[in-house]
Amino acid sequence: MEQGIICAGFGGQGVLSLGKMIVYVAMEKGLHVTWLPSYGPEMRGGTANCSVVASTEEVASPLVSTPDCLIAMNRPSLDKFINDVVSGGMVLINSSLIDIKVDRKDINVYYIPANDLALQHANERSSNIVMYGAYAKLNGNIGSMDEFEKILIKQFGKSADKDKIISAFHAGYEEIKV
Amino acid sequence: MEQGIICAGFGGQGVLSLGKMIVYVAMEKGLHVTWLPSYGPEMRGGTANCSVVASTEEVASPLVSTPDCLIAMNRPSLDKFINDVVSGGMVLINSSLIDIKVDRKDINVYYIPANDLALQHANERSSNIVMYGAYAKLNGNIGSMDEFEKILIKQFGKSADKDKIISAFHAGYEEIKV
Amino acid sequence: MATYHKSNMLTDTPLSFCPGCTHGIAHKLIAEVLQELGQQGNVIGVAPVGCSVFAYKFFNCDMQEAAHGRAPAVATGIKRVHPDKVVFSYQGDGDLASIGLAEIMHAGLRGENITVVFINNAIYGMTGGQMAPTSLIGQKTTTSPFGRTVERQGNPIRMCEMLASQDGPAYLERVMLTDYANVLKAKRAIKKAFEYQIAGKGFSMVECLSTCPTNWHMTPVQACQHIKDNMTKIYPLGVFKDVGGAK
Amino acid sequence: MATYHKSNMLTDTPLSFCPGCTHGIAHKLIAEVLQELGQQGNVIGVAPVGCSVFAYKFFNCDMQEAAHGRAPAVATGIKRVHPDKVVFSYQGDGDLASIGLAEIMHAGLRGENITVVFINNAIYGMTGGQMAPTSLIGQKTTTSPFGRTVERQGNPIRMCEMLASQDGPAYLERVMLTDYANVLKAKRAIKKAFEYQIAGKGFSMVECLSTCPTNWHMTPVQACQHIKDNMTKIYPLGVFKDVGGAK
Amino acid sequence: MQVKIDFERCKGCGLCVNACPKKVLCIGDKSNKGGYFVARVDKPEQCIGCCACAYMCPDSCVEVE
Amino acid sequence: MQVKIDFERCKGCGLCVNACPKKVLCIGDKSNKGGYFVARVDKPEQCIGCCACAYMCPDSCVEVE
Amino acid sequence: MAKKLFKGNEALGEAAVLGGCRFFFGYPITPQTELSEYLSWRLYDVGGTFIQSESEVSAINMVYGAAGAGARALTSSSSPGISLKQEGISYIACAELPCVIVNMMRSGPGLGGIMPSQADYSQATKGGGHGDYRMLVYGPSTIQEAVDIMYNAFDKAEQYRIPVMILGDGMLGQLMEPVEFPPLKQMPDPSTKEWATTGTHYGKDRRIVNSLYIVASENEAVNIKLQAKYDLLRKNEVMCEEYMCEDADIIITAYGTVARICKSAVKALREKGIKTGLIRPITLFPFPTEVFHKYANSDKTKKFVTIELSTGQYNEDVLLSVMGKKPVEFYCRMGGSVMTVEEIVNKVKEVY
Amino acid sequence: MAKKLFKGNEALGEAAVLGGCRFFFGYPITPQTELSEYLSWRLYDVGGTFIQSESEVSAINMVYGAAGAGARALTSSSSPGISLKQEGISYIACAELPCVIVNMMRSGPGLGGIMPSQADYSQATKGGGHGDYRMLVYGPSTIQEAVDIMYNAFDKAEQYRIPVMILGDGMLGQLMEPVEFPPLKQMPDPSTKEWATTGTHYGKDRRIVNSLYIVASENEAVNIKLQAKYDLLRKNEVMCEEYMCEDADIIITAYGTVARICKSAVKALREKGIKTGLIRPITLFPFPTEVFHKYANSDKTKKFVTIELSTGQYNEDVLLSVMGKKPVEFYCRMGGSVMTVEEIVNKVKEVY
Ligand SMILES: Cc1ncc(C[n+]2csc(CCOP(=O)(O)OP(=O)(O)O)c2C)c(N)n1
Ligand SMILES: Cc1ncc(C[n+]2csc(CCOP(=O)(O)OP(=O)(O)O)c2C)c(N)n1
Ligand code: SF4
Ligand code: SF4
Ligand code: SF4
Ligand code: SF4
Repeated sequence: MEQGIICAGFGGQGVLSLGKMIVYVAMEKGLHVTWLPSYGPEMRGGTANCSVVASTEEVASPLVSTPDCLIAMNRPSLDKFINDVVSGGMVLINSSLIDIKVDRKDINVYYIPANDLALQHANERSSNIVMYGAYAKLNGNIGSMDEFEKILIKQFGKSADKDKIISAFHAGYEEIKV
Repeated sequence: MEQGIICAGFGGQGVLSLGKMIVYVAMEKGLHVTWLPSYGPEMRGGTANCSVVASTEEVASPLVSTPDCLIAMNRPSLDKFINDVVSGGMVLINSSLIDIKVDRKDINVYYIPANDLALQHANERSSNIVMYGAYAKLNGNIGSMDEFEKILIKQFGKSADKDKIISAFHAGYEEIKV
Repeated sequence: MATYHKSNMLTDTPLSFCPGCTHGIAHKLIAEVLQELGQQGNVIGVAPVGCSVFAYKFFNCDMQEAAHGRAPAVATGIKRVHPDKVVFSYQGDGDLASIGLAEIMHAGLRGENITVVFINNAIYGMTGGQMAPTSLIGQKTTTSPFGRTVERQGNPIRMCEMLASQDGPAYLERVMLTDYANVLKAKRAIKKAFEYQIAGKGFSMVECLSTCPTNWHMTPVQACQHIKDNMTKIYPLGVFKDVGGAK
Repeated sequence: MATYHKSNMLTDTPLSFCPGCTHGIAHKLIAEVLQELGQQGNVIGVAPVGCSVFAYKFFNCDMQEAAHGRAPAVATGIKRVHPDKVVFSYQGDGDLASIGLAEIMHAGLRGENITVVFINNAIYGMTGGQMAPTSLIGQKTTTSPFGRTVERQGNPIRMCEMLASQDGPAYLERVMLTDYANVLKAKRAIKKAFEYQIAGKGFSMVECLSTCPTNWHMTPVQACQHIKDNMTKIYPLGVFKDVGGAK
Repeated sequence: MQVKIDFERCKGCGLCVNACPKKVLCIGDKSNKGGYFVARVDKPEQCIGCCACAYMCPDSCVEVE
Repeated sequence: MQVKIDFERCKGCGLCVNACPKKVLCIGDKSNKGGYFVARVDKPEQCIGCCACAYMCPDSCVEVE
Repeated sequence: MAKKLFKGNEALGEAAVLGGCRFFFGYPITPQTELSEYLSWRLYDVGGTFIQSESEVSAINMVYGAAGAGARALTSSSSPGISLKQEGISYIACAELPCVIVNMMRSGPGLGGIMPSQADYSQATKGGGHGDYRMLVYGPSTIQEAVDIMYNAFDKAEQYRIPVMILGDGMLGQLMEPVEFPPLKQMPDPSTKEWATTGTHYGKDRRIVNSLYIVASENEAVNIKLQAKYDLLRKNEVMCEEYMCEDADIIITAYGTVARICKSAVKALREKGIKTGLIRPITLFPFPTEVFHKYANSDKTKKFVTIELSTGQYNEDVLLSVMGKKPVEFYCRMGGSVMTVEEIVNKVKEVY
Repeated sequence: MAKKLFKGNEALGEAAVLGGCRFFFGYPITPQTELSEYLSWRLYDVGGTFIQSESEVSAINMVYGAAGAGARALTSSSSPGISLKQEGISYIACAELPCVIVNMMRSGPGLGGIMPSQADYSQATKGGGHGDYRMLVYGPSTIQEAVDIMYNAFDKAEQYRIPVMILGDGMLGQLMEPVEFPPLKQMPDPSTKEWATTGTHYGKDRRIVNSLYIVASENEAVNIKLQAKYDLLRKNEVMCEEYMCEDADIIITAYGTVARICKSAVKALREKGIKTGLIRPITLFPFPTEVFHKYANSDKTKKFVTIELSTGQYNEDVLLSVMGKKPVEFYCRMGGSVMTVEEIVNKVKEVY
């Protein structure tokens, strides 16, 4: 099994830490992982993204050119990567900020109103957590809900907003009906 | 015809200009020439030397490793180069400062008391001119006495010591009995 | 009552700076001054390496992008070729006071007839918040994570003072881009600097205390206040050199 | 009545300087001071690139030969490894004030606890008499053949003044190596500089106005007089910074 | 007097808001393509045309006429 | 007092000669291996032991005892 | 020991500390700045020294001083900054000082971009500075490998008294992978460093760190000594991975992170029935010439395909090793663009 | 025109002026300082500008500025100083600015010595700086040739918008030979330089001199453009002397002043009945690969012998050109020592 993931969005949307949390879950599971950010003078706004690979074998190439899974937090990110997704792959879309529908029929697309759910359960900065929940639901082979939650608690255990964040995670998780 | 010459001595003895004057004579004669100084942080005393090549053909290598002619103005210079002189070559020795005799039998050695003659005819700084005169006498194939003198006049024509310098030249010239 | 329009010496390209970064103010002051002095079609600018590396996209004139710290050398090369053109360099504190210290000082000593706009924001913005030679004592940066101390990281560098210690510079002033009044003062200083160049008086530099809200971890408004409250203690405002009428 | 013997902090190797060059005086003053301070077996020196490039042959202690201008950086590397050892750099004006300007200034700003002996002879000796940043106005050199002018070659650089404009240096003095009385003064300055280092007070530098009879085309005695008559006008002697008892 | 703000250029930094002596401006609740909440002219009638906002805007988004 | 000059080390620069307040030294007429005319103690009896010559000698050739 | 997720730059910093580095001198530049940021606190933890120098030129000369004083000193930069260090590196090589230099290559020339590149290969392996010197150059392809190399780099540097360069690229610096760190190294006794100016010497024993040899014969002797050292490296220090080469018709060759992409391509090609292998030099100087000889002389190997992020700099060494015995095909990307597995697969299919 | 006796360094200065150079920025270093000393008065004579910059780093960046402003700008140095210019050269190459750089090589590494060397060959021809750039590199062997090359160097630099390097050595710089100077060149109209920031542009027409391409695809495009230019050079600019090669059993190859010594050796060897020839590249980049091909493929040629003042830097290009078709023998001296004619004769006899 090898899954290549791209998480992409605006600078402040937490896509890099979203990717990192997925990596941690996969690591706990004993999978081989890599995490590669798009780096650069992105301090000044613009888009950010990272490539994550989780695999049962050693990861040869950390570059994800044809993702099995795309998490798109804003419109430019969706446009940039949608055509690269492998046939049969999955796409998680932040429908709070992306108001179009994907017309590719060979992939599984999920629309998650991440900003809305985040505001509802925690705060505006938690939209990535909502997506993390949605990803968890769809990727039982990477880890169980508990395993995803464990990593979340590790990350935010000491935060005052801990409970809200967990609630945002569950909201994302529940949003996916499979 | 190709002649390789090394002029060598103390920093202040004018060996570089001696070599250069020989070059000018050869140039006037239509010969191909090169002049290569030993350069370096020699500002602070020490020895100086230059390699001169005069040839009827284009000069391939400007480096004189086995001189046809050595002009040695002091003892260290003589010691350094004497064994490199080609068999049948000539060596001009400033006997004012060099009190030994060369024991190689396959070369022609001339002893010229250059400092003494220079002091006698001009000044202490003209020992190189004396040697120039001696060289002129021995190298009619490079130029006649007049041709050598012409170059001298070009160089020192405006000097107050012009006549003395020419006299030193002649002293060197006459010193060689052939 | 007045009116305000974007200067025609700025292109329409959106600036690449973070929200509230006063690099943008410095850019527009230069543009306004050059416009007011009627220098359109008479200017060559030099961009540095730093957050203002894209300055060549923003100034509406001929531009050269220099290697990190070498803008004064590049500007010297340009000015010697076109002595009748206005030549300026725009540099950050890492660029000018760290890697490029020899270049700026020797341009000053040569009395090179150029204008330098020096953005002192006490940090390396472009590379993500490392210590600058101008960082304040106590300032936490990504390479002085416990706060700068004299013992560990040495003293903040004062460029106006350093240049003023030598013959060569014609005009040196330090200003801050923190509020309306001071921005107007800064503009006057920049204008004077260019006027000196046009009059052939030699090297002029305006040091602008400038914010880096992103790497200071402050809001733009807080950042301006920080300059007033803290930076000016180490970097006092004022004119450090002015040859006035003399050449 | 006194006695005089060659210092044991000098090797027996004959110095490589021209006759009458006061580089030699500077060398022996350093050696004498280190001997008097009992620092044999406690010193690391840094030689520059310039006529004193062979300093490593003459000082009777551990030595490193640095790249042109980088002696302060090399000395910094050394001092950080051996903070309890006396570390000094010896540099000419091309080395220190031209190519190595950023290095010396930043060593000063860091308050690097080293001692710098700076030989200002207003010329590039080693390479045969080119203009130095310290060359006087009017001075003819092989690269300012018509005499240095402010317009063409810019202004002489004043290093003590430049360093004194900043926080960091603990002790800065300018002396001249022209005569007995001034040589004794120079020795006191050099001694003080090393004492400050030993006391941990930070960066110290002694600028020595020094002769280059060869490239000034003067006799050694004339050259000393030239310093007194002309160089001191641009480079006044004196203490430019002294933190005294404070650290 | 009329104050205009370039909606797409504005980065919502608030320096104009802070600069205005008459509190004419505020940060609005609409974000532009860059994702920034853009400054808005809240009380145009109070504008005295001092141009403080325009001078302080680093991105040259404010025009005063 | 005795003033000694290292014959081979001396470069004949004359700084010692110039420094001596009592004109004890002069440049001699003998040259060493380096080709330099070496300084010479001309009037040893006049030496007052001030060491000015020794301090001024760049090549540390002068010993005073 | 449990593996930790680490960014390449930071992992290199940690490995340097564990390997005995106590001195860092450097100047920020993307994409390697995290290395210095990490060491800015980590070195204080272990009583070391971190200096953000005024420039890259200064940094390399501080390294010279510290290394000459007997310390384990590190500097790190990326392409333009490494260009500025060339004079200093040449000095260090000639003075035979041990140190470690990291270059996280970004795309050039000039200011260029900050994306991965391998276009400083010739500079690193053939002397970007003046004179006939070499560094011991490693081109790790995973963070674990980079850590292991860095951990031992100072030992190698001191063994041969040579500057060691770790040549990575932006991707290696920015990538995160789980990595296992070796234990903190016991330091060798510093008094065994017979080159070091420790300030304790006086008179005849005194030590000199130097690269000036004004007499040609002396300078030649130094060069002969250096060349002998480089021959020793060629004999003893070559490291190279051979991956599925035994039965391969086509051998891909690449180094660093690019070799990882090539490994994926080898797998993909073999799935398609094309017997492909990979030669991945780990040391770039000394170059694994013998490995290439072996396959160039083998009847099995039909062709080589060089893959790199520069326009043939690495390929020159491949060509010099294969020496016309087999065709060498070439594919590269430039300017920060990185090839995909598919591109490599297609290239191999095209020349198959 | 009568020939004048000129020192190599000064002749290069004069030829630069005659060839249109009006701006010099440089820093003294032996053995090339006479070049700048000469220009310090000569350029004033012709209304040009001479600046002794504060360092080599500054010099190359002044050249960048002046070249970008449309001028014919020159800088000159020797090995350590050239190392310091590497970043700047990479910038100039990427910004596609025309300029001329002289390197009078001295022996290294480090501070080394000041005697002749050829150990900056790789640095000059393969990019001592970062990134995939090249210069047009000439290796003249006589002063007359150096003059002729310098005279046209700015034309070439502007034609291709490329930095041109004249790679000499201490011997070439210090040597005096009679030389004939061409006439003062009529300058091309500066307004034809479409790259130049002359300060007269405003708005859409404005010109930008730049080497920053933050988007990888744009940076790759720049690199592709550069590579195309280098291919053009390979096609059009190769210069090479073939001396008595036609019937030669053994072909010596060398460049620069070393090739002169080799010429003497060829004559001496032929006198001894050993049919020897000489291939002497005049351009080092582009390298005269085709010339080597011709003889490598000829039945007549038995062997090549490379002679150089470095440890095989030049020989690498020879090997890459001969590509194993004939044996290539090698002889070098290092550290400022120069081989004699006899040494070369002996080497050839030994391998004959
Ligand atoms: C030779 C070189 N070294 C380092 C860098 C990396 N670098 C880019 S910008 C920068 C510092 C910028 O800081 P500053 O000059 O203060 O400008 P700011 O970004 O704060 O405006 C550095 C170190 C580089 N591009 N080139
Ligand atoms: C990088 C580099 N540039 C230039 C040189 C050549 N060089 C050697 S010494 C010197 C100048 C020396 O002048 P200064 O520092 O004033 O010392 P002095 O010789 O006058 O004592 C120069 C330019 C060099 N060795 N290395
Ligand atoms: S990082 Fe700082 S200096 Fe750079 S643009 Fe952002 S706020 Fe301005
Ligand atoms: S050249 Fe000048 S500075 Fe150098 S040793 Fe001679 S006199 Fe002294
Ligand atoms: S100052 Fe400019 S960018 Fe900032 S909020 Fe106001 S209009 Fe927008
Ligand atoms: S000062 Fe020294 S070197 Fe000079 S003449 Fe006197 S003894 Fe000789």
